[in-house]
Parts: sequence; structure tokens; C-alpha cells
Amino acid sequence: MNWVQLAYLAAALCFILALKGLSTPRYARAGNLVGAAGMALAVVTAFFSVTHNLVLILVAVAAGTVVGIPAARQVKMTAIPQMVALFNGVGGAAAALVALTEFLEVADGGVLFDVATVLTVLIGSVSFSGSVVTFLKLQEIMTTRPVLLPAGQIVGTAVAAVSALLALAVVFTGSSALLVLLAVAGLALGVLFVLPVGGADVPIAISLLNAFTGLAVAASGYVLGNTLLIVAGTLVGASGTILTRLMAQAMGRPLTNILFGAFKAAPPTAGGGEQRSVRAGTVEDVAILLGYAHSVLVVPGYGLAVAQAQHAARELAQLLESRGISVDYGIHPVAGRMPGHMNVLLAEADVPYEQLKELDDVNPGMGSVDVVLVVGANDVVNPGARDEPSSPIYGMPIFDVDKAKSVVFMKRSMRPGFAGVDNELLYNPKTTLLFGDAKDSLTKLLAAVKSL
Amino acid sequence: MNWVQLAYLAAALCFILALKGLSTPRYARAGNLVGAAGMALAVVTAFFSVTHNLVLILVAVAAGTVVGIPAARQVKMTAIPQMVALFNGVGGAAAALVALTEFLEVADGGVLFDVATVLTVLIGSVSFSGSVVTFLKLQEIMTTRPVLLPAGQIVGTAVAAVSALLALAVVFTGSSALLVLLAVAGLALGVLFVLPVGGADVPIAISLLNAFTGLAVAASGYVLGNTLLIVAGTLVGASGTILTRLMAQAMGRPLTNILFGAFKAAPPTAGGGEQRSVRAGTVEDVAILLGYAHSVLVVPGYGLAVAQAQHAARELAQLLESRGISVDYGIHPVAGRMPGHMNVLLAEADVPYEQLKELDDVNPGMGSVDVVLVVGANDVVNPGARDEPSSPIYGMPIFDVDKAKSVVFMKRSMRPGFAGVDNELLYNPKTTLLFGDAKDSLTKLLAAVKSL
Amino acid sequence: MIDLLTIFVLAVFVGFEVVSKVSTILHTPLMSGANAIHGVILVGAVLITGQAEGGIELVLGLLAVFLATVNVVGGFVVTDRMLEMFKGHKR
Amino acid sequence: MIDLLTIFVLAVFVGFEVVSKVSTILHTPLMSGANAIHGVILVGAVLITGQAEGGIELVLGLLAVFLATVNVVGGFVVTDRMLEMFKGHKR
Amino acid sequence: MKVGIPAESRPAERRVAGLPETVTTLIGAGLAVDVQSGAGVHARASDESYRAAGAEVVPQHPAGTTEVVVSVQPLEVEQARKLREGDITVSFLSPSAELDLVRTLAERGVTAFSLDLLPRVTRAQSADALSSQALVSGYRAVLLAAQHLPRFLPMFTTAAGTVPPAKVLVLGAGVAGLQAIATARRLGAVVEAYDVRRAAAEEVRSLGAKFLELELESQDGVYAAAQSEQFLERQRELIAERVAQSDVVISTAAVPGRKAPVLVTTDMLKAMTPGSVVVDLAAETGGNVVGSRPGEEVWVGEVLVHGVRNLPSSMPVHASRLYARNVANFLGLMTADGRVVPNLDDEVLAGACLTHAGEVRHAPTRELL
Amino acid sequence: MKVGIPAESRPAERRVAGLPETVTTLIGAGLAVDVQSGAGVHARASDESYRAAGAEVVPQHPAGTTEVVVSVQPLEVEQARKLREGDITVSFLSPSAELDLVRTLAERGVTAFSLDLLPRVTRAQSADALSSQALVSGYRAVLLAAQHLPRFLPMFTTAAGTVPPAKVLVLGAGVAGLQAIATARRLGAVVEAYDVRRAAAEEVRSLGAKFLELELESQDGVYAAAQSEQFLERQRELIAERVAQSDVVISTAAVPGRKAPVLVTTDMLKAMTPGSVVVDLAAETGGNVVGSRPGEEVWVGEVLVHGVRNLPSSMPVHASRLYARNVANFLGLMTADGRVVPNLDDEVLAGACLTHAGEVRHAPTRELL
Ligand SMILES: NC(=O)c1ccc[n+]([C@@H]2O[C@H](COP(=O)([O-])OP(=O)(O)OC[C@H]3O[C@@H](n4cnc5c(N)ncnc54)[C@H](OP(=O)(O)O)[C@@H]3O)[C@@H](O)[C@H]2O)c1
Ligand SMILES: NC(=O)c1ccc[n+]([C@@H]2O[C@H](COP(=O)([O-])OP(=O)(O)OC[C@H]3O[C@@H](n4cnc5c(N)ncnc54)[C@H](OP(=O)(O)O)[C@@H]3O)[C@@H](O)[C@H]2O)c1
Ligand SMILES: NC(=O)c1ccc[n+]([C@@H]2O[C@H](COP(=O)([O-])OP(=O)(O)OC[C@H]3O[C@@H](n4cnc5c(N)ncnc54)[C@H](O)[C@@H]3O)[C@@H](O)[C@H]2O)c1
Ligand SMILES: NC(=O)c1ccc[n+]([C@@H]2O[C@H](COP(=O)([O-])OP(=O)(O)OC[C@H]3O[C@@H](n4cnc5c(N)ncnc54)[C@H](O)[C@@H]3O)[C@@H](O)[C@H]2O)c1
Repeated sequence: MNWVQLAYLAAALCFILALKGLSTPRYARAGNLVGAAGMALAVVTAFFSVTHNLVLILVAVAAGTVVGIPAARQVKMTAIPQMVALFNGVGGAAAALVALTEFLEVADGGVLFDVATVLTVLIGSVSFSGSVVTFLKLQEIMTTRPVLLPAGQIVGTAVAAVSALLALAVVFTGSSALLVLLAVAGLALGVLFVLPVGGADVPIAISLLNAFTGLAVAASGYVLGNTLLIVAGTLVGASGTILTRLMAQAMGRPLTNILFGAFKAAPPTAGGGEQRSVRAGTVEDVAILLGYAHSVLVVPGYGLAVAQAQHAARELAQLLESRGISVDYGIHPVAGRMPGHMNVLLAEADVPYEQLKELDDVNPGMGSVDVVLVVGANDVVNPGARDEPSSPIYGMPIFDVDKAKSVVFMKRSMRPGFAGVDNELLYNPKTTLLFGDAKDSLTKLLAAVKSL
Repeated sequence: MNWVQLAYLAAALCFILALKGLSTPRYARAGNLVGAAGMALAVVTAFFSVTHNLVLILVAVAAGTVVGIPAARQVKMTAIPQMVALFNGVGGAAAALVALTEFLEVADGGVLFDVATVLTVLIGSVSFSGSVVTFLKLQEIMTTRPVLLPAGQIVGTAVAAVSALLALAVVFTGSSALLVLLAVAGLALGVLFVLPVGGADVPIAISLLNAFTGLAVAASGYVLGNTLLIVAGTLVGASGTILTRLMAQAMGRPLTNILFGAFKAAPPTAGGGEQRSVRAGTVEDVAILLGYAHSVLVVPGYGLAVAQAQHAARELAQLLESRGISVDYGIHPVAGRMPGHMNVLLAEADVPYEQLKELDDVNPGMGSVDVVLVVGANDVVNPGARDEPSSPIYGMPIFDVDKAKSVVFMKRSMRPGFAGVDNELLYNPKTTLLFGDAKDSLTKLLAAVKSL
Repeated sequence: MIDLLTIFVLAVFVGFEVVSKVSTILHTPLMSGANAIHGVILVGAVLITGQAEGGIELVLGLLAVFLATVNVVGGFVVTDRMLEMFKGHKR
Repeated sequence: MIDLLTIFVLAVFVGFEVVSKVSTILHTPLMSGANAIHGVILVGAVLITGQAEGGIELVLGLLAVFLATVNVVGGFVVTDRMLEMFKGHKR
Repeated sequence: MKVGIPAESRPAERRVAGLPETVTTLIGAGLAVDVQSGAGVHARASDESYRAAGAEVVPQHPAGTTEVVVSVQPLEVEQARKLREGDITVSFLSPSAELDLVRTLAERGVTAFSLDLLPRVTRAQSADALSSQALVSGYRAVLLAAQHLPRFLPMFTTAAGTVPPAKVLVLGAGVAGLQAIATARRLGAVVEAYDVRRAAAEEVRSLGAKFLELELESQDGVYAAAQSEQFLERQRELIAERVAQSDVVISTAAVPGRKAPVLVTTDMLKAMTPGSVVVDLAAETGGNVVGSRPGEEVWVGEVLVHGVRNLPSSMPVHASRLYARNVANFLGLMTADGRVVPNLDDEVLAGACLTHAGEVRHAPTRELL
Repeated sequence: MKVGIPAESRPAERRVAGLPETVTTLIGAGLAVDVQSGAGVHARASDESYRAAGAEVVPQHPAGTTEVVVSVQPLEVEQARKLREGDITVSFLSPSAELDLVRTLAERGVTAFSLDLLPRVTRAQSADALSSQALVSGYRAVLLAAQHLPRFLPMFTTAAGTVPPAKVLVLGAGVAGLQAIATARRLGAVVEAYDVRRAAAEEVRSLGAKFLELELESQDGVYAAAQSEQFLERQRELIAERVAQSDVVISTAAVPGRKAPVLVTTDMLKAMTPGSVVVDLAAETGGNVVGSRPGEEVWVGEVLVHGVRNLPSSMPVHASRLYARNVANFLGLMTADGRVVPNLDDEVLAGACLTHAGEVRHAPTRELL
């Protein structure tokens, strides 16, 4: 028996290490593998306690594997979030089922047992139904817009109250039927919880549901008196909560808003841009993009000059080079507001002349550039000058940065440049916008790349 | 009973938060207070379990307080390390005594109980005697040089073997007499362990003994079946171990060396300097010095030019200014190798002219400058030019940086400057040397100050 | 019980500390990895099913085993796929 | 027992994580603070002395209480003194 | 069709409208090129190098023997008389100062483009010779000032004492002004600048210099027009105050098609430190500085006022290189299949066109005639 | 005691050895000062300003009426004849070129200090006029070159094409050479430099420029002496190769007390791009460039060779300011209680002393007599 416990402890350790690994780019993959190894150890260990139904259990595991692996393998990269939601949901359901079953098996486990059971079933059901709804939303089987039921708040409050009452009733009566009812109420609660969440916030909701499932698992650990489940569930619950907060912060949505039913529709992050959506990234996103690139092209423009960001740009470039990344500067003939504006600034910052490339040096090989960092330039990378004969800047040669693998745009707003024309590139799915003063952004990027 | 446990848990929580706080300059004081609060809670709680000897215990506590507070209050700042060592030692002794007493009180606690007791007594005694020796060394009651006994290794190994045997014997026989013998052996081991440690390494030894005491306390927690002791002791043991490693790293001494009896005499960190000792700091030390200063004077010299560190210097200065610290540059008339050398470089780095100060602007107020950052200058801050009529540079006006509150010297080695004369300032106790290429050092400093 | 509570509290701390400095780009993989880890409920499912005497418990238990397996297996695989971008690039 | 071991392991992690990024200047205060914390042995000392029936146990226990008190009280006070330099400076 | 590149005949003009490299470009576009012998002498382009690029070197002015004549300065009237109907000429024409020439060109049915009329739209930038030559002027103006200044521009702290940086004031922050700012900053001077254009403030700061704000706001608009009396008074006060503090003043203020605004008065000059230098880039269009005369150095008290005349010519190699490319790019806008055929529906060509088919198309010039 | 500051009489000398600010310093040290009327005219110091500082303005040369005469250039022999025994004079004396003057000074028992003989020890730095004037020369040399160059120094990427940065080669990286490097880099040129001093490599790199390494190592030593034939050959090769690649060459190589080394030959000049500019700062001591003549511009093929004569005089305000402070600091070394009493045991004074008590103390000069 004791070695079983030790094995569980080892598994718990693996999970801690897995989370630790997953928090740094360098060890993320290894972390995931360690987690999987811990899981294998735990499951194999569990089988030693199996006294009945071994074959059936193995069949169920096989069935789960046969369903899970291809689903995970074949899903498109863009559909991964909903797949994660689904996996999370089934985990929640499993936790609820486990608690329910144990409740059926055990005659009288005491108050704490009952409380833990009730929590597991309730949270597990919420997590399950909530996850299913998020899946439907992301898969666009249902609308991605927030669904605001008439009197939604009231219905939600009512269902929550009913759940609470049922939970109390189960603890006092020990009735399995009521427990099943509680599960149903939980399912309803989960649906109500996620329905009002709009497109961009769905990942936050998934993360929160993920933390919920963790808590359900931890509670089920109390039900079964199994420390591994407690530790692993708590780990996921705690880290999931922090993660949810971090995600909300990264998207500029205070978590409190979200937690207190304010899953209302919110406008997309950026300012103008009329109806069309742009992708605004965080400094960390861009830092990782840069840190794992092989070649980077910096295209400075008037904004670099306004921000007096030439020194910061050179520092970032040097840092990237010191990590073995090739960095060039694309100097457009009319970047800035006077001939040679960029030359003056970059010479001041001591950028070696050899790194300054012109249109013809760069455009032919643009396809193999991993990241183009557009620092306060706009017109000089506007594909309209190449593609739209009606554009007032049509005919001006540009850097074809839209042909690079990805583009990072640093500017303060969605305002256009000197020529006053909108830039299609801002809406390109390849483009990440980093809003803010260029010097500021570059300084932050520098710190972020260093800490990679 | 249950609320007692909860109180203990709360105390454990306080300890965790205390350590967390103590790891960041901003919350360090608060952390210490939280720790003290947790301790008060724990001790008060413990009194509720007291059934005998209440008055005597209170007297003992009062006595301890009367001894401890004045000792801690009145000790000179420079003598604090040995005071910490002493406090650590008495803690170890207390743990050993607790385990010993419990062993006397309890008839037969089982093998695990015995093992825990043996560990507590052994580690506690080692920690006590070791700490006492470090105290004697630092207080210079005995020599600070490594004491290498003839055949020290052999004696050490023998005592360790005896201790192990005694430990086993206690576990098998349950004899209190043997346990006392073990305590004695532990005392000997502690002495042997610390004797060969030389001056500079003593703090590392103290930190390790500190971790030891933590482990002893954790083991005593097993003895008493008290989770609080386990958690608190383990926390200290774990964090102390990490801390020891960090300290060893900061001093450039691999921990493995130290752990495996290689507490041999090592030359002080720096290269030349004949017999005299200099203080070499780490980037973090300097970063904190700078980050918590009110006014900083940067004195650049030829080394700044050689390292082409002008941009890095300006960045650091700007960062400090953004933290509300006033920064000036002291430009010496003959710094560098041509008239105006510093002007050329700092203009390139876009340092505002107003920040460039001359001798007469700076010297009168030097006493109120918190930190002077000497970046690759040497002759121009050599107090010999002012004080030693025999010096070949006597009569040259200098920056009187030796009158500032502290001085950080960035250079690559102990080599002199252009004039080829030794610089007394390097040996000044106010001076911290930061060895390495100036640009390198400044870049690291920049990152370190940012992460303060 | 107090031990389990202590374990819980400590695990909360570990969970907080361990992920508190993760960068945005790792948010989704980390969530997915954590998601796979809570699939450890599979252990619970196996344990109860392994003791079930048949009937409704067995059915529910088997269903739980199946679902938990999907969670575990799918979770780890999908996380690994997400992390492919971090593969192979040497600093 | 396994619970205590689990607690131990988790506490090790918390201990590691919590101090893993401390800067050099805080090494000594942190060591001193940790030193004060292991003065929690005072709790153990009080407990055993509070149950001692007199004789050698009582003497040893009282000695332990005294020593542990010195550790606790001195530890926190000295740490606080060291940390005075971080007082009051606003960023 | 043939393009002709004459040797410039106006006094002190050292640039040339085509260089071997642009000859290659033109030939690549299917044109033939005649170059007058000695055309590139100051720009360090020998007759052989033109020949090597594929041009024919001819002894006489190409007017009348080539369909297109490109030059820097306006043609002499006598050369213009040789042009045939439909011939094309490209140059800086300064029409208001060359009314005789304009008449001749119109009479003869020549299609004359003046690059100083080129609309400053994005697409025309590569042909914008005003910009490219202003770049040269801005740079040279600072060198000129530094050369005449009896003191350092940069700051020096030396064993023989500290020399403070020179203060440079730039009036008018167009292309030349901005380049002057950049160059003076490069040399270590403390630079401040003034302009009436609203956008200029940000542009000046984007070069690390200080912009002088008039408390009073000007009417918005890309080019400054006449302003209210109150405005002008405040402007005079500000400029007077700053001029007195400056060691160097470089004035570049201009209003297209008009006389340059007078910004610096004799009183202001007298308040400057003895030995200060003023470079007036607007001298040729009337001058921003009272008393400045193009091509002359005038001492006003102890201040040297240098009225600039044709500064780009003082750096003929690169000035020619930029100008020649502008011209080649401009011809490129109307060349197809080896023929230069201007499509005057194109806003750029229409804007730059002074005379076409016997008609003077530029309204202000037409009024002057 | 009285110090006299004459108006410089040598042709084209525009500096002055004392300015109102140093007059104040001298008076503060207890001395009196006579200034010849008009002495500061080029340095923009009027007679009134001298008077305001406490000096007496006198119409004639102060030789013979003041105990100390400080000047930039050596005194004329006729003035020296007026000096009385024990009088002191401080100036650049260039003794090897002024043997008559040296004889006169010695005969009359004058104590003559020549600042070009000042030992370059730390304590003497504040009086080191060679350094302070070399600073001026290095800066002006680049302005001169930039002014004559028909192209840009900095790089520009513009709508009219890209102009590459000019390549500047500096030969000799002493004080003037280093300052030339710094100034050329400020203007955006790509700079490389060569010197025979071992320490020069690091000094050049400390200014961000490239140092040309001779594969062969030179004999160590602060000042370069004559070298082996193999060395000289390799040096010629290297310089020839780099000169051909350069747009500007600024040569400053000098060996104290000797003729300057010849580094650039006519063949090398011919290999340069047409329009390139060579500034020879060593022209006055024989020249680093074959054919350079002090104070003249010579065309060698299509390359302009500017032989420099007294470049600091072209910037009289600041050159005088630095020189005047050097002189005041030098007098400070021997002034006590309002009297100038040279103590020739002091190594600095002894080193700078040319004649004293009828004796020529500078050995090389003594040999020449
Ligand atoms: N080179 C010349 O000689 C010359 C002369 C005159 C005109 N032009 C024209 O100027 C344009 C130059 O193109 P360009 O791409 O360099 O500039 P641009 O098209 O004017 O774009 C500059 C961009 O920088 C951003 N920006 C401004 N300040 C910033 C700051 N502090 N931090 C971050 N971003 C900032 C602006 O966006 P936010 O406002 O959203 O931040 C803007 O979109 C061309 O249209 C050219 O024709 C050139
Ligand atoms: N300004 C002038 O006109 C002129 C002309 C000639 C001579 N001098 C003389 O030069 C001296 C100038 O004084 P100073 O204080 O500026 O210079 P210095 O006394 O020569 O000292 C420079 C210091 O910088 C350090 N250093 C060199 N490279 C470095 C690098 N890459 N990173 C970090 N440190 C580096 C050197 O120590 P490590 O080797 O240990 O790193 C050296 O101690 C005076 O003695 C002056 O008389 C001046
Ligand atoms: N779109 C393009 O491609 C393009 C190309 C070149 C220039 N431009 C724009 O045109 C502007 C002007 O160019 P330019 O150099 O030919 O101008 P310019 O030579 O006609 O005038 C120089 C400057 O003097 C200023 N000025 C006029 N009156 C003044 C007064 N009373 N006081 C102070 N300043 C006064 C003008 O505002 C202008 O900035 C440029 O700054 C630029 O923004 C655009
Ligand atoms: N200690 C001080 O206070 C102080 C003050 C000023 C100068 N110095 C030292 O004296 C050095 C020389 O000063 P300077 O400017 O008067 O020197 P300089 O004018 O006498 O000579 C200029 C340079 O030419 C170089 N040179 C000589 N022969 C050469 C050759 N054949 N090829 C290439 N280069 C050649 C010399 O090495 C010197 O660097 C300085 O670099 C400095 O290190 C010291």
C-alpha cells in the first residue's frame, strides 16, 4: 500500500514540474512530457487497486484513447481552443460521475464527505455544460456573439439559488436522487454562465472552467481520500485561477468584471478600425515571436523619429543578433519627413551602415523573413501603393512586408500616416499590432526578449 | 482542538508570505513583520495546550526575550552576521533539546519516531556547535583563517562514521544515553565542519547551518506530530538550501565544492591588488545600491570609450532618472585620450548637455552624492593626485569621489590607468568593484535595476 | 483532515508560484497542459470502477473512465502539438 | 505518514519557488528572516515543557524554551534592523 | 527618341542634368542620349564615362538636335529658339524670373516642364528635385556656417577649460531646414527651430531639436500664408529673442511662388554675439534676413551674413547625382516603348508642365506675361 | 610685475595669447597686464573688454615695457631686441625655424619658454597648448575637407537614390588625428585610421573608427622613430591600398623635432576617385603628402591636396580661448605673490625653457646653432 502512495506522490511531483516547465518557452515541451509521464505512473498505479471489472475498465480506457488521440491529432491549429474546451468539459463530467458513483457506493461518509461530493458534482457539471457551450460557440455551431437572455440575470440567480438549496438538501438527507437533480441544476448553471460571453472573452471563460474542473477534481480527492487527486486538482485550480487573471489582464479586461456576471459584449481591444478587426498583441507575444525567429527586418518610419526610438531600436536589434538572429533595417527612400531622415537617426544610434538595406536588397527575399518589425512606419509598407490603382499613393515602391511570415506593427493608434490613407496591412491576419509609443514599446520588448 | 490546528495553519501561511516578502526589496520589511505575527499566533496557540509548568515556561520565555532583544538591538551593523549565526545556533540547540526531551517522555514511538528524533538531535547539535564556531570566527575571538587540522579529513570522516553508528544504535536500542552521546558527536561534527572555512566563506556556512536547523525543526515536527513545525522547518530548510546555493554562486564558489568538505582557503575574488583586499560586488548589489540612491554621479573615462559603452551608460542613467533619482555626469578635463573625448561620446549617445558637470560644479557637493559610478575612469578619480605629493600625477585636479557616500568602480582588472599609478580608491571600504567590460556591466546593471 | 487542508493550502501556493510569471504566448498551452493534468480524475474513476459491484455504479464508473481518458490523452497530445513551435530553435 | 511526506514535499517546493529569484543584497536579510522562522521550534518547546512532569525533562524543556525564544525574538529584531535601508524610499 | 544633356552655361552652375548612370537608365528605357562635351566636368563625369554608358558625346548644345533636352538651369533664350515644335524640355525653370524664355518656349510650341512646379504628391517624390536639392542646401548651409564661425559647434571639456556648444537657430523647417537641423546636431550644436507649419513642430522634435512655439496659434495649412498683424508681432518678438541668443542662424523660410518672408532684421543681427554667422538660404528669393544679398558675404556690425546663391552647385557630384536621378525618374513617368509621350491628364505631369502646344499652362505665370 | 599681450604681427595669425577672462585670472594672481590695442580683434575681444577686465590698453608692442611677454607666434627679432635681461617670454617658439630669434633671446639674457617644448606629463596638461591647438586643427581639418568635397560625408537613402557614406582615412592618430576621426564620424563618414603608436589602435577604436593594422608589428614606444625597411614597405602598401579607397584623407603624422614622415605619394593620389580631397596637417613640417605646400591648394590630377598652414587661426575665438588659458595656467605654475619667478628645477618649466640667463637650454636647438 505504501508504495502506491509513494507512486502517487511521485506523480504529483511530476505535475508540479510539468506546470513549471509549461511556464517557460524553453522547457514547455519537456514539461508536458513530464506531466504525461506522471499521469502514466498514476494510472498504472491505480490499476493495482482494481479488484473488479478490470477488463471492462481497460476497454473503457481503450475507447477513450481511440477517441481522444485522433481528435487531438487531427484538429486544425485554429480549432484547438474549442478542443481544449471539450477535453476540459469531459474531465469535469468525469469528476462529477466519480463523486456520484462513490456517493452511491458509500453508505454514510459523514458531513465533510457529503460536502465534498456535492461540490464535486456541482462544479463538475457546471464545467461540463459550460465547456460544451464554449465549444459550440468557438466552432460557430452557435453564434459567437454574447447571448443575453431576457431576464438572464434573474434566471441565473434563481438557478444558482436552487443549486445551493439542493446542495444543502443532499448534505442533510443524503439522497442520491437529489444529487442527480443537483447535477442537472449544475448543467443549467454552466450554460447560463457561458451564454453571455462574447467571442473574444471565450478563452478566458475556458480557462476559468478549467480551474473549476481542477477544483472539482480536488474535491473528489476528498471524497475518495486520495491525496494525488487533491494535490493535482488543487494545482490546476490555483494555477488556472492565476492564469485566468493573467489572460484577462493581457486582454485588458479586469477579472472581477468577468467573475461577476459581466460577461457582456465588449468592443474589440483596438480603437478605430471601423467594423474590421485587428489583432493587438502584448509585448510578451511579440518578444516570443522575435526571440524564436531566424531573421528579422526592422522597418523604421516617421514614428521612430517622433518617439526618438532610434537607440532603443538598435539595442533590440543587437540583443536579437546576440541570440543568433539575423537583423536588418529596411530603409525606405521616403521614410520620415525629410530625405535621409532615417539615416540621420540610425547613424546617431550607431547602427552599422552594412545593416541598412534598400528596397531592392530586401523585397526579393521577403518571403523568408520571419518577422518584420514596423517601427512607426506606415505609408512605406502600405500594400495599397502596389495593389490599388485608385490609391493616392499608388505607384510608390514599398517594402512588401505583407509577403513576410509575420508582421509586427508598432504605432500608437489606428490613425493613418502622412498620406492619410488606410493601410490594409493592419487588418492582415499575419499582423500583430503593438500599440503605444514606439520607444516605450521597444524598451519593454527589450526587457521581455531578455527574460525569454 | 481543531481551531488550534487552523491557527497553526495560519501561522504556516504567514511564514510562507514572510519568505516571499523577504525576497523582494519592496516587501522585505513587511514580510518580516508578517513572519513575526505568524510566530506570535503560533506561540500563543501553543500555550493553550500547556497543562503543566505554565509559570516556569513564561519565565523562560521572558528570560529569552530579555536576552534576545537587547542583543539584537545593540549589535553593531557590522557584527550582524555573527549575531545571526548565534541565533541560528541556539535554535538548533533548542530543536535538539526538544527531540531529546520528547524521547525521554515518550516510551516507544516506533521506528519513524526514532529516526526523526535521531535526525533532529544530530542536525540540531551540528548546527549549534557549527554556529558557535562561526560566531567565534567572525567576532575574531579565534582566527578567521581556515583552520586545517592535521589529518582533518580523517578525523572528520571518523566522527561522521561514529555518529552514524550511534544513530543506528539509538534507533535499534532506544537508549537515551546513546542519544546524548549522539548529541556530543554532533557537536564535534559541527566544529569539524566549520573549522576549515575561511573568512569570506563563513556567511555561506552560516546559511547552510541555517538550512540545517530548518531541517532539524522539520524533523522535530515529525517527532511531535506537529504539522506547523514540519511546514515551517521544511520551508526554512528548502529556502535556506537554495539561498546557500545563490550565495555561493554570487561569490563564484560552486556549492558542490563547499558541500564536499572543500571549505579550503580560497584567495579573495579579485586578481592582483597585492596583499590588500578589495571588495568586488555583483551586478545585483550595485543595482540595489543604485536603485535606492537619491543622487548618482557617473564619472566616465577612457574605459567607457574603449568599451563603447556610451549608449549603455545613457540608458542606465535614464532608467535611474525615471525612478526619480537625480543623475549627473562628471566630465573631467582630461578624461579619455584626447581633449573632449567624453563630449564626443556622450553627444553621440544624446546625453543632454545640461547633465554634463565639471569639476567645480560637482566637487563642492560631493559629500551628498549617494553613489558615484566610475565607468572606466581611473586617473581622474585618483585621490593620490590630491594627497600624495610624491605621485607623478600630483597636482592634477580630480573628482573627489572618495568623499561621496559610496563608489562603484567598473573596470576589467586591477591594472592602473594611463599614468600607470596605483589608485588608493580601489581599496577604499566605500568602494565596490564591478569587474568586466564596462558595456557588459552596464547592460547587466540595466536589466538588474529594471527588475528591482 | 487538517493534513489534507494543509496539503491543499500548500498546493495552492505551489500552483500560484509556479505559473505566476508565464508569458502571454504560453497562456493557451499552459491552460491546455493544466487541463490534461486534471484528467488525473481518471485515477479516481479507475479506483471506483475497480470496486464497483455492478449495476448503475459500474455503468457510471465506466463512463467516467472513458471521459477521463479522453481528457487525459487528448489533453497531452493537443498540448504537445501546440508546443511544436518551440521545438528545435537553438539560442 | 504519507500525508506528512506530501506536506514535506510541497513545502520544499514552496520554499524553493518563493526565494528562487532573490537579489544578492537580500541574501543576508532573507537568511536572517528564515533563521527567525525556524525559531518556531519554540512552539515545540512550549508543548513538551507544558506536558513535562518535572525532572530532567522539565529542565531540558525550559532550556529549549529559553533558547528558542532567543532565536525567535533576536531573529526578527535583527532582520528588521537590517531592512531599515529599504524603508521610506519611494520609487 | 533622343535625349540631350547640355553642359550648363549659366554662371557658377556646376551641376549636370544627367550622369553616366542615368544615361544607362534612359538607354535601358529605349531612348538615345546625346551629351555635350564637358557637361559632367564638375560632377567628375568624363566624356569617356558617358560614352562608356552608351551616350554620344557631341560638341554643341543639343537643343534642336534632340527631341528632349534636360538641364539644371533654364535654357538660354538663344538655345530655346533652336527647339522645334513638340520638343520637350525639363529643368528648373523659375518661370517668374524667366518670362522671356517662357514666351519663347510657348511661341515655339515646346512642351516645357519645370521641376519647381512638380506637385508634391507621393507618386512624384522620386522626381522631386526641389527636395533633393534642398537636402544638399541644408547640409551645405551648416558646413558653410561652421566654416565661417570663429568657434566650435560641439562642446568640449578639456584641460584648457570648457567650451560650450554653439547655439544654432534654424528658421523654416522644410526639407532644407530639417537637414540643417540634423547636420548641426550631428556636429554637436544645440539646435532650435521655428516654422509656421503646424506639423513642423513634431518634425523638428523628431530630429532631437527644440521647436520654438509661438504662444499664439497660426492658421493651419500646409504652407504658411500671410498672417495677422498680432501673429507677426509675436513672431518678431520670439525670433528677436532667440536670434540674440544664437551663434548661428540658418534661415530657409519660403513661400512657394512668392517672395520669402523677412524674419531677421538688422536690429536683431546687431544683438548677436560678435563673430556670429547667419546663412540665408532664401537670399535668392528676396531673403529672410534684411540686407542679405545672394552670393555675397555682408558684415552687419560684427555679424557675417552669408546670402546663399545656388548652394547645391558647391557639391556638384552628389547634387548632380540626385538631380539626374530625379530627371530620369521624371522622364520615366512619360516614357513608353522608347518614346517620351507626356500624358497631360496625369496630375504630376500636368502640374509640372509650364508650356505645351503654344500655351502657357501655369496660371500664375500666365498672369505675369 | 607686468604681463604684456601684443597684437600678433606674423601674417595670417588671428589668435591672441590673452583674453579678458585670462586677464582677470592674471590680475587675480597679483600681476598687472598691458594689452596692445587691437590685439583681440579677430578673437572678438575689444579693447574695452580688456579694459573692463582690468588691463591697460597700450598702443605699442609691450616688449621692453613689461617683464613678461606672452604671444602665440614667436616675437619678431626686432621686438626681442627690446627685451631686457631677466624678461620672460612665452609663445610657440618653433626654435628650429627661428634660430636668429633664439640667438637674440639668449644674448639678451631673456628667459624664453616655448610651449611646443612643454613636457607632456600629467601636471602640465592644463598648459599643453600643442594639444589644445591640435584639437582645433583636427576639427577644422574635417570641416575643410567636407567643404571642398563635391559629395556628402553622411549616407542618405532618398527618393532620388541612395548616397553611400564617404570614406575618410586619417593618418596619424595623435590629438589632431583623433579629433578628426571624431568629427568625421559625427558627420556620418566611415572612418579608418592608421598610426605607428601601439596604443593608438585602442584609442582609434574607442572613437568607433576602424584601425588599420599592419600585419608586421612596429617597435614599441610612445613616439614612432625610424623603422626598418620591411616595415616601411608594408606600411606603404597598406596606405596605398586604403588611400585609393578613400574619399578624404586627413594626414596628421608627425615626429616631434623632426620632419614629418612622407606617407602619401603622388601615385597614391592618382589612384583616388576624382574629386577626392586630401588635407595635410603636417604640411608646415614638411608634409605627409608628396607635393603638399603649406597654405596652398594643389590639384594632383583630379585630387585636391590642401596643405594646411596655421589651421587654428581659422577659428580665432575658441583657439585663442584655449591658448590663452594654457598660457595663464603656464604662468600660474611660476607665479607666487604677484611675481613670476620660474623655478627651473621644476621638470615642466625646465622642459619648456629654451633660453635662460644667456644660455640655450634646449639641446637640439643648441646643436643647430
Ligand atoms: N522622406 C521624405 O522626404 C518625406 C517628406 C515629406 C513627406 N514624406 C511622406 O511621409 C511618409 C513617410 O512614411 P512613414 O511610413 O515613414 O511614415 P507615416 O506613413 O507618416 O507613418 C508614421 C506612423 O508612425 C506612427 N507614429 C507616430 N508617432 C509615433 C510614436 N511616437 N510611436 C509609435 N508610432 C508613432 C503613426 O501612427 P500613430 O499616430 O497611430 O502612432 C504613423 O502611422 C510617406 O508618405 C512620405 O511620402 C516623406
Ligand atoms: N584627455 C586627454 O586629452 C588625454 C590625452 C592623453 C592622455 N590623457 C591621460 O589619460 C588619463 C585619462 O584618465 P581616465 O580616468 O579617463 O582613464 P585612465 O586613467 O586611463 O583609466 C581608464 C580605466 O578604464 C579601464 N578600462 C579600459 N577598458 C575598459 C573596458 N572595456 N571596460 C571597463 N573598463 C575599462 C581601465 O582599467 P582596466 O584595464 O582594469 O579595465 C583603466 O583603469 C589621464 O591620466 C590623462 O592624463 C588624457
Ligand atoms: N509629399 C511629399 O512628397 C513632399 C515632399 C517634399 C516636401 N513635402 C512637404 O512640403 C514641406 C515644405 O517643403 P519645402 O522644403 O519645399 O518648403 P519651402 O522651401 O517652400 O519652405 C521652407 C519652410 O519655410 C516655412 N515658412 C514659410 N513661411 C514662414 C515664416 N514666415 N516663418 C517661418 N517659416 C516659414 C514653410 O512652412 C516651410 O516649412 C515639407 O516640410 C514637407 O512636409 C512633401
Ligand atoms: N600625457 C598627456 O597629458 C598627453 C597630452 C597630449 C598628448 N599625449 C600623448 O602624445 C601623443 C601624441 O600627441 P600629438 O598629437 O602631439 O602627436 P604628434 O602631433 O607629434 O603626432 C601625431 C601622431 O602621428 C603619429 N605618427 C608619427 N609617425 C608616424 C608614421 N610614420 N605613420 C603614422 N603615424 C605616425 C604619432 O604616433 C602621433 O600619434 C598623444 O596621442 C597622447 O597619447 C599625452
